Amino acid sequence: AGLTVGFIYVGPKDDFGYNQSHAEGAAAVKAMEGVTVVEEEQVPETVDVQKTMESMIGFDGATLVFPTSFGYFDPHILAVAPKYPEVRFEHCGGLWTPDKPKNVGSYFGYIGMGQYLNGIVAGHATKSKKIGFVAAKPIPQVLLNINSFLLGARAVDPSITCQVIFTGEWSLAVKEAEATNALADQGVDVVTCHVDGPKVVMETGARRGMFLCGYHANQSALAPEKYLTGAEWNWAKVYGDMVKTTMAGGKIDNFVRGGLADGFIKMSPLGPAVSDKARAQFEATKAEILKGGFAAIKGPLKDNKGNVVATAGQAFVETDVALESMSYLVDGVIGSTS
Amino acid sequence: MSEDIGLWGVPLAILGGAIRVSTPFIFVSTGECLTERSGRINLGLEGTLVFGAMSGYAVAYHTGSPWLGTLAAAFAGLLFGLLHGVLCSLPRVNDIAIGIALMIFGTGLAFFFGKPYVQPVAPHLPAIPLGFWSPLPQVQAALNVNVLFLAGIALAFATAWMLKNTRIGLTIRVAGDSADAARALGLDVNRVRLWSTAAGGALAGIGGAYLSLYYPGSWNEGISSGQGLMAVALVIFARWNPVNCLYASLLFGGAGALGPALQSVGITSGYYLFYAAPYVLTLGFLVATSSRTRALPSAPGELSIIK
Amino acid sequence: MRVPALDPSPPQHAIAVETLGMTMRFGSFTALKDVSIRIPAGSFHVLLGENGAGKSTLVKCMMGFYKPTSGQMTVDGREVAVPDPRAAHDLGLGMVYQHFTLVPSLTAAENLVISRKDVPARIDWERERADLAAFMARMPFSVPLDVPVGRLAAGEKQKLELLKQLYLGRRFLILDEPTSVLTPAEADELLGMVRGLTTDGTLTCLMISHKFREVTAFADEVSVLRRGEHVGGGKVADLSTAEMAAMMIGEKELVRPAARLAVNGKPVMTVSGAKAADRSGLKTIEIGDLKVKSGEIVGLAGISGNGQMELMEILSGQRPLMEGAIKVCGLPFHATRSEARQFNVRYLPEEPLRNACAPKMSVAENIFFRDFDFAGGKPKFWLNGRRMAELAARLVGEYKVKTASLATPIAALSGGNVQRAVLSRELNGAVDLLLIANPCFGLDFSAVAEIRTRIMAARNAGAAVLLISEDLDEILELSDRILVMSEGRIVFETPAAGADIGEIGKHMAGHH
Amino acid sequence: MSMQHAERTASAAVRAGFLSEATARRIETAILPLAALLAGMIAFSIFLAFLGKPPLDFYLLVYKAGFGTAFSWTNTLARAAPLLLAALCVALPARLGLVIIGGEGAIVLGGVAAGAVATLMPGLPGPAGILLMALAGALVGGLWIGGVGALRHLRGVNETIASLLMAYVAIALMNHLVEGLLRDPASLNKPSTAPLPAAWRIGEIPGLGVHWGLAVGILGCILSWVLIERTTWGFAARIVGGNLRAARIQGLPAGRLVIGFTALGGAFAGLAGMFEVAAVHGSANASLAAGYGYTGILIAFLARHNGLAIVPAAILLAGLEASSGLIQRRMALPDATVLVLEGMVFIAILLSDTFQDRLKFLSFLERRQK
Ligand SMILES: Nc1ncnc2c1ncn2[C@@H]1O[C@H](COP(=O)(O)OP(=O)(O)OP(=O)(O)O)[C@@H](O)[C@H]1O
Ligand SMILES: Nc1ncnc2c1ncn2[C@@H]1O[C@H](COP(=O)(O)OP(=O)(O)OP(=O)(O)O)[C@@H](O)[C@H]1O
Ligand SMILES: [Mg+2]
Ligand SMILES: [Mg+2]
Repeated sequence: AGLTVGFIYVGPKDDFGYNQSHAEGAAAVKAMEGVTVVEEEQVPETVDVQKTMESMIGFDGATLVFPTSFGYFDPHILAVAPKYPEVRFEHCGGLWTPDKPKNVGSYFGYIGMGQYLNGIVAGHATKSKKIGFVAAKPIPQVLLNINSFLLGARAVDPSITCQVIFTGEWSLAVKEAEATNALADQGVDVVTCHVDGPKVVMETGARRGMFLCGYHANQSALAPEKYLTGAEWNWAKVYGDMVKTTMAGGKIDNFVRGGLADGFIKMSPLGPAVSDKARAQFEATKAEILKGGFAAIKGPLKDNKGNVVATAGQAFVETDVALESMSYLVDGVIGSTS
Repeated sequence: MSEDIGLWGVPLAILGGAIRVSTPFIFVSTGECLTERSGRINLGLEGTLVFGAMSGYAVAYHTGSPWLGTLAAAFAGLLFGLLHGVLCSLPRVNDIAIGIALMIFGTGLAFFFGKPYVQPVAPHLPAIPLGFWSPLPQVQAALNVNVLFLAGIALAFATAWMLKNTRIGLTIRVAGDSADAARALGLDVNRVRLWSTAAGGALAGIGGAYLSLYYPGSWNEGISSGQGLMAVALVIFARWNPVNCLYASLLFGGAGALGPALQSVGITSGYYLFYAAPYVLTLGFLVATSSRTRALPSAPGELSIIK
Repeated sequence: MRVPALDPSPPQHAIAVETLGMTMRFGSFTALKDVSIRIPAGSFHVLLGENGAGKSTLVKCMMGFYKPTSGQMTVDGREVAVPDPRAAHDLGLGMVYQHFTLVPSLTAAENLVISRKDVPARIDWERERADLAAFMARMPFSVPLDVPVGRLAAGEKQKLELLKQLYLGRRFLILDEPTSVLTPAEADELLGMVRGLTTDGTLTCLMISHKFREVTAFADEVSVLRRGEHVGGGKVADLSTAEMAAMMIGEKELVRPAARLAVNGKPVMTVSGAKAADRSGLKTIEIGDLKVKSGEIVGLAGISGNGQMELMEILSGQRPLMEGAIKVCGLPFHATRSEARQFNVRYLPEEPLRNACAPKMSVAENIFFRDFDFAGGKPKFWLNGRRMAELAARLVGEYKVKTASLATPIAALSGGNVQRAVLSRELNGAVDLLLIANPCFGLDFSAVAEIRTRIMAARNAGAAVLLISEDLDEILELSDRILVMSEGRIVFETPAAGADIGEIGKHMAGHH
Repeated sequence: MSMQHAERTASAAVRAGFLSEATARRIETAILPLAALLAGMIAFSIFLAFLGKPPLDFYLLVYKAGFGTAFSWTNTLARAAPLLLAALCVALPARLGLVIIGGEGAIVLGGVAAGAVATLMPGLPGPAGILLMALAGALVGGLWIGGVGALRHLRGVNETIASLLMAYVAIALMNHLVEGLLRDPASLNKPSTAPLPAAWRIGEIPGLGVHWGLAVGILGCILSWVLIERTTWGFAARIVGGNLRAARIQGLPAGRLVIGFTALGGAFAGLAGMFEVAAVHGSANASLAAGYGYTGILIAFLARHNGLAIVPAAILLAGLEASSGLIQRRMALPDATVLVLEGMVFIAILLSDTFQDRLKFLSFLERRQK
């Protein structure tokens, strides 16, 4: 018997970013024997997504659904899942807790580690000792990325600072370009981002002569000379595993997390601009992360308002769930969370 | 070696933003100015702009020439303008509502046909490095000026000159100020408006091409954040004067750069409110200069929106 | 050498025009039936007829706006085809419309240049200006060239219209009620100029007019149309006004204004020390003292644009007062709906379709405007459709409003019938104060007579009436007392009986 | 005697004419939009056929996913619920001659107001909380759009442009509040106001699977129709919309009517936002800006600003949007397909205005009357 899997995206599935990374995962699933994939893009986080899930279940017979946007979880998946106990809902980024429906699972990857590695390469590349981050909204996932990026760079040179600019929206081309330009004007010479589609930031940054660290997917094609590396999702592996488990009659864990070692995330191949020194430190750190138990956030560490976030000896390893509710920017990041 | 320019970054960013962000506003508002001076309003330019961005990008990608792309965008805009013009020339058809419909239609078509062009990279329009004299990379970047920006400035002045000193210009003003008078002169008012709307559409198409082919320089469904609609508001703001449209566009572009620039120098809280600054500014200006008893000064007499 | 401003191809002298068997049908309706009229070169010819008689249709056929169903036209004896207005212009035919066709935001110079057929793609203003100056020097009168036309006075605009035709080289001019917006003096000046141009052989003129005074003073000949047919005409010298009127109306009986009964009343409305901004916002309207008594018609004369319309707006509560007060029956009055109801104040503004009706709403609904929210002495919340239909049916019958049905949009009615419908609404029930502006503008004889009768009847029933009108004849016919308004002030007052028209005209024209 | 008799028969005839013509007009106003709808669909069929997609399959899918099954109806009606109220925000002011396109702002702020109430006084019992949220949503929405009306009336500011600008400002304000002052610290990756107490959540209409916002929306449409067509206030508003000058001369309080009706429209939109919060999201967050305000414009014009016609128009459009997903999945058409269809239908509807009063059967009826 075949398995029908539904994928739901919040934006266009070829955005060079978040949605594309998931769509690539879906494409890998599609290639599997006995699996039918149904997809829907541009589904807003309203009653629309509830009805889309139900429609995929009712009309297409989907029994495994991946609503991939964070905003789908509460209340939408939580509202629909109890009505369809035989269907499995797998949500990206949410925090499943045992009080949530049993047929719901949440998965995510420790992509902060990827940004930490980005930071290391950036720390070697920067001459101005200023690196930059174009971010959508000050939410924990984004804050963790920003902090990891800076801390990676500071592992190279503790005097480096990171300038962050929030655009306020997940996808807003002109504002992302303006933000990148504003960073360049301040002397920032390496930039990364956390918005849905990094294409604009990458292209604008390249035009301003900045080095680039990618996010979500591999953007090296946009500016091969300037692209250092990037933190990419590897949903093909994650989804492939989940579909395999389901087809074999097994049960996916309700709470799934994974990092570099688990193949949840990967790094873009290092670009031509990466120095040998940088390459060495990048590889060394990566090896350490692959061993597991790595902590980017470790004491003594203050946030950029002077509050202690980690005392000496305290370390938040990548798997620490506390990181998923981060609310601060660490010392050295210029920007504020509100 | 880049230098730290600190707070100077803010005015510089505003200048740079004015140059970078204003171009679509200049084209759309100058075009809309022409349309409104002929007595018709086209709220559908948002759709035209988006379609122009898509078609320009697609053609530039396929032909490898951003100029052909720009031309294609202008042509697509022309077609949308003609469609608006034809629809509105029918009796009892409301131009504001048709504009809203065409906004939906144009955006829909652009998204429909634009799917395959989100990924590919099309060649960009070239820029002229007018900041070569400065040692500061920031100044160089701010003054890295696109040809279309210069063309936009020329366009605004040329349009103003045309409205005063040419037969076509006077004809447009006659049609916009008094349809009866125009008919008495033997002018076909509908035809004048049709071509004025078409011209406005073509310019809006170029504005769209600037978005996708220069800044931010890629095609995706979020490429326009309402520039087409705002440009229509700017025309009222600019009192139907093309040169004022230019200034208003520069102001609006500069105000749009304020938010990111302030964040970049560490003024970070309340950025949503900074982002809303251009809208508040425009609204405030409208409120301050409107009057309950007078029509807006220098408004074309035939314009439905001010009647 | 450059072509001078005057196009050389049309003739430089007055031309003769003749229509032969001109017929025009709109569907099954015949607007013009076999009309033949001859207008010799250099003559001043007037076309008379009731509203809807076909006058405009005839001249539109001549100018090529309509293609006549049958019939020919000759110019200077040669048969010509006039498929469109351009062809008429090429023959030297021109037309001045009842409403201005100048573009308000353009200057006089721009208006003249753009009206020319051969405007170059790029306009060389220096040269044009020199040409215009030369042209003006040849004309018997001039207007300022660099002011937007919107700021010119009505008389100057009409002069500019005339200048425009001459500038364009027209030698046969059709004037469609050209004086309706002018003072008698301005009208005389303008028509005098036209007359001068016809007698010296520069121009032939065909004028549409409803004013016998102008016909007798300036015209050589008249032609009269009735229901699309040419029913007579001849030399003005041979015809009396009574004969002309008889030709126009046929055997229809005219409603004569009701006799003026002596009613001696107490003041109903007083305006004292009132001050308000005018439309431009630059000048003020100041009404020191204005009283209207019951059983009295106060006629307020004045040239349009001297503050009469602002006064009407003040009285109807649409223009705020800066100083002073309006009192009705001794109590302060702000023209709210409840006050208007309490004191039985009614309004009949000019151009009722534009000012007193909702054009797309039905006749019944429009007639219901005054009563919809109040019945039996109580305000109503629910709309009563039956009450509306009954009221409308009664008033449409009483006032003989011609309408296809009560559900017809009022915009589909003819001007006179809109006027009747509004009048029926405003005169229904008790009326203590009636404020009227230009009630008969553009209406024909019988409609005018009937409306004036109704106004007089209201007065005789004890209403206080303020009649603001640009038509001096109307004021003289109806008023008990005449006021003249000029530059925002009331500058003259005289009892109607024995009023001196010259004196009134002088004050209207601002000589006081 | 005979005169009176003649008059009476005359008025009776006129009244008979009134009835038949009124009926004819009513038939026309019903038939025209339907014909236009059909024309728009045919134009879209040609578009599809041109792209090599079978139009029939498309409409069958629209039927199936929008109206074909019980679930389809639930889907459609759930989407229609906010649209009904959003459309009223356009339709009511339109009857006074105002084109308001910024209803989105009122929806968003109405939702924020509801969320704020829940944040500020979560201790209240359920019914009181719901009532308070509804009041707050309606009040804020009403003030927002009423403000547009006031600007129009007091300052002569064009309402179309002003409402548009204010919608941008409203969304910025919402984001600012939801991510700042009103943010629930526990709302991690989706900045939101505090979750509503369970008792404050608005449930579903039994047996329908759609929240009570639908019923309130339909009720709002009916009440709006009654208000406009059957009350003296509505009549006064129609006079203002028909001709402001005439309304002023009649001493009608044009300003109060303009501000009142725009505020009422805004209040409906604010309620739509409140239902989104109380029945769908459970808190106020950025998802409130979902574009319902803009779809509402389309619906209002489709319904010719007639409250009763808004109900079928909203259901039609909601059905179309409900089918968008299945069309994406089954026909490999992009999500924008429905947008193109909406654009075409909208244009066709507006175009039909030009045929008003020109339908042949109208004059035929009239002639038969005589
Ligand atoms: N385009 C038209 N279609 C149908 N009927 C028309 C048209 N133009 C004029 N008519 C009718 O023809 C008749 C003659 O109209 P015309 O305008 O020539 O009258 P007129 O003598 O100029 O009246 P007025 O003094 O009011 O200007 C009128 O009954 C009018 O209703
Ligand atoms: N918008 C319209 N729709 C339909 N019919 C119209 C419209 N406007 C005018 N008509 C018709 O055209 C004819 C001419 O109108 P017009 O106002 O010129 O009448 P008129 O001959 O001047 O009559 P009156 O003396 O009553 O003013 C009338 O019969 C009128 O019913
Ligand atoms: Mg006429
Ligand atoms: Mg008439």
